[in-house]
Amino acid sequence: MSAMANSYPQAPANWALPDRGKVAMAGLIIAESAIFTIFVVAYLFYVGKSLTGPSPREVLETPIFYTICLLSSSLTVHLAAKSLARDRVGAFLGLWVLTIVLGGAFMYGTAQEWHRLIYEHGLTISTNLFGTTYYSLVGLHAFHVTAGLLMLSMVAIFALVGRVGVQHSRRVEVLSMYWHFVDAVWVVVFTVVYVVGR
Amino acid sequence: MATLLTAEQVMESPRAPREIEVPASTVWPFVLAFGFTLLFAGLVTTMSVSALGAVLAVAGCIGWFREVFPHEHEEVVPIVPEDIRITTERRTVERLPVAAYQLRAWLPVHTYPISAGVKGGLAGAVAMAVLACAYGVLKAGSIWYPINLLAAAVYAESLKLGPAQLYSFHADSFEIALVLHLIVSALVGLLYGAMLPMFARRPIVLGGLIAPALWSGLIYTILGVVNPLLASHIDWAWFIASQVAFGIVAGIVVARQSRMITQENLPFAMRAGIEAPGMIPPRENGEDGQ
Amino acid sequence: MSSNAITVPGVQIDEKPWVDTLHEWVTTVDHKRLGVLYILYALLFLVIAGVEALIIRIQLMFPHNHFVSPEVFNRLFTLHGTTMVFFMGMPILFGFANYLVPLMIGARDMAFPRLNAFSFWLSALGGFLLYFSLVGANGLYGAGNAPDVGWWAYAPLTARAFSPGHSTDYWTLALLVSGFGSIGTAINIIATILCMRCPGMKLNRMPLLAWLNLVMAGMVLIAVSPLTAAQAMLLIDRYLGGHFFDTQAGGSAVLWMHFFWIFGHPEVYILIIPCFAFMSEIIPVFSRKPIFGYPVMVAATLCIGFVSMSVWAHHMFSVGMNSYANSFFTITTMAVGVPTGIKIFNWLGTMWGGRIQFKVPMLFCIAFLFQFLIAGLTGVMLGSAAFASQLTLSYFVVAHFHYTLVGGVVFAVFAAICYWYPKITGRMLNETLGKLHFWLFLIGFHLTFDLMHFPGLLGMPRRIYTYEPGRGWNTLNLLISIGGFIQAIAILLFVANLIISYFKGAKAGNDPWDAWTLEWATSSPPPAYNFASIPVVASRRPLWDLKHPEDPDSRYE
Amino acid sequence: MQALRSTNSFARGPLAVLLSVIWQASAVVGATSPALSPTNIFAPESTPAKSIAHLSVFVLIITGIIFVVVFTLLVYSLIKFRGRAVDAGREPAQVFGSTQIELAWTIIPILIVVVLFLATARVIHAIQDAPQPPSAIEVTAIGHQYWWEFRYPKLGIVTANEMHIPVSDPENPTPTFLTLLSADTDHSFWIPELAGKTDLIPNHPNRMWMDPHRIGIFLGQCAQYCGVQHAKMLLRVSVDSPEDFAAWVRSQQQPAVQDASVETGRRVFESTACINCHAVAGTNANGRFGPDLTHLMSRATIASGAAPNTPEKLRLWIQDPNKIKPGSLMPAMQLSGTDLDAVVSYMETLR
Ligand code: HEA
Ligand code: HEA
Ligand code: HEC
Ligand code: CUA
Ligand SMILES: [Cu+2]
Repeated sequence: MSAMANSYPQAPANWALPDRGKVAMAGLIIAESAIFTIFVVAYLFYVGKSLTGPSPREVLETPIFYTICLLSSSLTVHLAAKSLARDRVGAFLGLWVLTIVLGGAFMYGTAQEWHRLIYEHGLTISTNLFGTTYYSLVGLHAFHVTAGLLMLSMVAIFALVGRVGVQHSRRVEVLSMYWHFVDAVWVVVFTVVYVVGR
Repeated sequence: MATLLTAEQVMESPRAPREIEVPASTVWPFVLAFGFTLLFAGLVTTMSVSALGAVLAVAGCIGWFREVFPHEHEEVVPIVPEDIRITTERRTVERLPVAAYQLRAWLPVHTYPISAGVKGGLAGAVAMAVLACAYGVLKAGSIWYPINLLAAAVYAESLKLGPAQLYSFHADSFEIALVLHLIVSALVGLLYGAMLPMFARRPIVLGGLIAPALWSGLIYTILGVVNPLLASHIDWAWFIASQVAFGIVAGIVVARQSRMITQENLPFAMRAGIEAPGMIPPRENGEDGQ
Repeated sequence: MSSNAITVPGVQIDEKPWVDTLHEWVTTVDHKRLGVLYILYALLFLVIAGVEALIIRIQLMFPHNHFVSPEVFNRLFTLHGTTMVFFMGMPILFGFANYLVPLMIGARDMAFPRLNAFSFWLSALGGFLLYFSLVGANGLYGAGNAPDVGWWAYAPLTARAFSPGHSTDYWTLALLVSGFGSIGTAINIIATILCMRCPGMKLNRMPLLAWLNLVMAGMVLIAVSPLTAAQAMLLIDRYLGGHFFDTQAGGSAVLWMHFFWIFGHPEVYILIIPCFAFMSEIIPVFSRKPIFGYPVMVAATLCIGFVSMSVWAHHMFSVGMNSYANSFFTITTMAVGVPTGIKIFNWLGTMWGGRIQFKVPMLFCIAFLFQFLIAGLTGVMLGSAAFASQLTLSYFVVAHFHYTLVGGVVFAVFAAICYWYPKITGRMLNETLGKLHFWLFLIGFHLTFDLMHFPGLLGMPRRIYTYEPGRGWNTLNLLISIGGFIQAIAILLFVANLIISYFKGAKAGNDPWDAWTLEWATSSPPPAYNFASIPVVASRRPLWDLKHPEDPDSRYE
Repeated sequence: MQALRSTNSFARGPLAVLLSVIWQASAVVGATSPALSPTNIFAPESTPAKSIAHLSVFVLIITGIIFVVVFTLLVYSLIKFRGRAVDAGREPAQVFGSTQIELAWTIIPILIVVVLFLATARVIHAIQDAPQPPSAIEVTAIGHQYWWEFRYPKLGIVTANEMHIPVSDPENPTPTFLTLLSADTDHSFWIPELAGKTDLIPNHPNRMWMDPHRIGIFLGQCAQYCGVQHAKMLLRVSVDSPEDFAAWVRSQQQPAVQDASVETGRRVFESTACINCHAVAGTNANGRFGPDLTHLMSRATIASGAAPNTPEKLRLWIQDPNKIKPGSLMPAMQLSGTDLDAVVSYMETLR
């Protein structure tokens, strides 16, 4: 018993640990990257192996404009998070909504492309290997963008009714990490589908 | 030094809390998980199960969200005073026998840097290669002969070389033989570096004769499987000589690297670099460690 | 002493109406309760899948036996393998991680308690979904709609053409659901270890258990996700008419193999690394010495984690890869033996010069060391691609992996249960029953799985519901089956011990083993808040420091 | 052996007894004699199987040595460092580690691994990359759910379940090279005494070879799980003398025997669905879903080894294949008793 310290223990002065929200988001991103990697590998593996048409060269058009939309939304979300950290809620809200608009535009682009492929070229997920891999990979990404948009919108709604303040800045940053990830994945998907895959 | 408080001390300490907040129980994660599972289960049963799952999942999400927003829902648990004894019956702690003057926590201070072993190994590699090539030139009439034989360990193409081609230069065989020779030599050198101080009595005898003899015996038994081409062409006298050359050169180079304590009166624990508490009076700044 | 009933099954719970108790357990977000839930649920599945194994063994006792039909046999080994790996192995290890990690790093809870509950329920409901296949559609007759494609579900056997109905879908969906749970838990473990350590608990002071679970969780993120992706593709094939693994439309059967084993191999290390963690905590305590070579142990674990990501195709040595691929996977596979060997040697180094106490947990650890050594060496034989072309797909493989999974994982889990049972329940396990359990299980294990190597060497393929007489397999198979029943008796004893000791066991006190890590510095069972005051540590063995204030470790670190 | 002695001195505990029993038992059984089983991987009869067995013994010895060393260390420390009553109240010396020792037990295994790898890599290369000599026999083996199809493209032969190949004389080698294909799911071709196994995978042609050194029947079976009747997808390889093989080839190249006495049976056969799935050369039966029946009677077993090729079994089979091989993909054809007898008699003329 003599071993017991007899004063209330003092934490080491510089005891700082990473933010758990960010660590968790990093973990999620690692897991998601692994999922995307598998889909990308499958896509690349099957490039040119379809037994029937249509082939990517015949039907794909490069979505430059929508890509720019999505990539620039990374910038706006970053600026928005920064504004919130500096307690400039107005700027935050503006940039945040802009992000959602840019992301929405991207989704519109994807929807349009799918519509064109399905109704003009008759390419569906069961047409051939290209259809299967294309819709899966792009669809998986689109799913992530949609999920991101839902979360962004929720924050936007809370912000609109004035319930978001500087104290939420950490959570908003975690969300923006996710959005950056979705953008980064698009760079890969874009390269694979529209550059390498053709 | 670790510190833990008994409950009474906690109670007495003015800054210590009397009660602690822990996350409150909630059913929503369960509801969400259940809904999520039903969503999928619908695929193997009927769609209405999926529909129910979707409803539950949405409810779960909302419930969960309200659990953490605007602030996390916690409940208060009072601290139950308790007497935690952290003590042991085993009061005596034995010590490793160490040399009287070595009053250190880390034993010993002098060991070879890892690089010493590698250097020795590489030096030995050169010595060995020189001898092997000498053998090639003197006995077989071609410096490429031993190199092609060595490469056959990995490279099945070399196995197909006819007797005549064994004497000529093959770039691929040469590269493979070189890489193999360097890697194995560096590893063996590292091993010498680690072991010599443990068996300090006669490093050169150990490294130069005993180890090569063991090694040659080992090679003798397994060569037929590992490198049948070499096995059928080998000249064991020269082979052992080159092993010994390796060992001696490596041993000398390692032993030269740093003047280490080779007194044989040191106990094995010290020669092996065992890390253990020393016999010292406490250091002044022992409290903060590191 | 500890008279605490706020947490974990305690005397006072009995006084509440059972609905309240149930409600408490379903809504709990306490890491200790979730840990216990994980463990109990996994033990339930151990018995279920064990009974499946027993039926398999009855069927294989004699050549041309007719105990079950081929269809049922195929369902049984699929369910047995899937359950043991996903609903026994992973959950029980997650359970211990949940229970122990926060206690050992001096935290009050996991980083995300609600996510923790969510993940647990996903894993659990995934298991129930799998077993619902038995009663789904065709009802109980002939094992209903249970999956019958083996636990790797190789394409194209899983394609609609060869597997009509929903049996394969049950398999896919159950793993998908529990896979999300695993990923959630892994994220939680990582966040807990990185962000919730008590003051002074630097990374290089964490108990090895925390370190190894960190590595395990990292591997779950990288390995389980590919499985999830592959399952999603299979679903796309089966429900949306995709062609990923449809060999009729140019899809590739080999691609599935790669995807599955990119998950499957790391998975086996996900199962064994937490067991290494148990060894690294229990062996030192019963040898009365600190772990030998702590930094090397950490490095070796990381190394195993890394290398094991690049060995997956050693499960595919008969698939017809070219000789370079086969050689590559041979060297990487064997390379894993090096860091694993380092771990074994370090445990031996820990025991060397100690005072070994042969308590039940230690007995299981010793058996683990012995058996894992053999298991690893048969692994190395399987890793030699040429040798493997004879061994693969035979009972030799089955023997190898039961040696790792039963001789390794199950023995380690028993060690862990016996070691931490006093902490979890506040009662000691009965030592006599424990020893009996140990020896019976050891004998049953060796009778079953030692002998199982030989039919493999004599040409017996795995996954066959019956076999021809006259191939030298008969006696061996009979003995193997008997061994299985001895194991069953041992496990019955164990379950009995768990129950009896819970009510009748001696009070444990907070520190029955005279151990050195933080979980022993709070009462047994620990209160909801774990520690009345958050501990501060200055070395790897905080309790050693307290017990030997004149000679603390902190002085040497 | 060292391990044995140390276990004997540890004979106090049941552990020791158990361990030495296991050790001795495995030594006995490990010395597997060829008589033990017709599918023993340590009784190789062809070059690939021999080089594998050779390598296997080498790997077994190395791993055996590792086992003995580590096991001895384990038992030694258990005995030497077991806790004693006199030590109560004392802790042993606290040792944290040693870099040098760690280095030693890292490098030695690395060297062992290098050796094992080198030995393996060469055997892989020698087996997998062996060139095909012009004298080789070519066979295409096609895996079907629960039966094997063998085609000899150069010889114009199609047969099922029982493969005939010539013995290969080292002076004048006539190895057999197999192309492995699958018609449905994965299978694996395994004759343990002739070669390691190789899978048959749809869309993924594989290759393997064997050069049997002895005449005889070699057994094996499908090793890759392929569905309900994976267990009864047995393989028989008949290694014939060059003369026998030539005779077999000649007889297989003939069209089906036309025997007037079984005309009714033939008519029943040709007018039922049999011909959708089975081929009989020289008739209108040319299905490929089931085994070629042209020379059915030249085979010793039916349904890939599920039953001996006797009239009773054949009758039972055609009446209800599920009685012999539940889950087989041949349907019960519901023939009337007389038709059944007629068809069976017809089958019996297909030599
Ligand atoms: C806990 C689970 C676990 C663990 C830890 C391991 C560990 C290892 N496994 Fe095993 N394995 C499985 C579970 C496991 N395995 C399962 C479930 C399957 C089959 C799945 C299925 O088909 O259904 C399988 C299948 C499997 C195969 C494929 C067989 C086949 O189907 O053809 C191979 C092939 O290489 C293999 C190899 C290894 C190796 C080399 C190790 C190594 O990690 C072992 C390392 C340990 C040692 C080597 C011993 C200690 C080391 C020393 C004492 C140092 C000195 C040693 C040397 C220098 C060699 N395993
Ligand atoms: C952690 C994983 C794990 C564990 C613990 C086990 C444990 C056991 N396994 Fe299993 N096994 C696998 C993982 C595991 N297995 C995997 C992955 C496969 C491959 C599947 C595939 O090919 O797809 C496999 C396949 C497999 C096969 C091969 C099937 C085949 O290829 O045809 C066999 C055959 O003997 C077998 C047997 C056993 C036995 C006898 C046990 C015993 O150790 C079980 C002991 C437990 C009990 C016996 C339960 C205790 C019961 C009670 C307390 C109740 C008492 C009740 C009665 C007596 C009725 N297993
Ligand atoms: C739907 C396809 C189908 C039909 C129709 C069919 N068979 Fe078969 N048959 C098979 C298949 C598939 C096998 C191989 C079964 C196995 O070994 O698993 C087989 C095997 C056989 C065998 C054994 C061949 C061998 O080499 O082992 C015989 C004999 C046979 N069938 C005769 C008949 C006769 C006679 C009929 C008609 C009365 C018939 N079959 C109709 C598919 C069919
Ligand atoms: Cu064909 Cu198994
Ligand atoms: Cu593996």
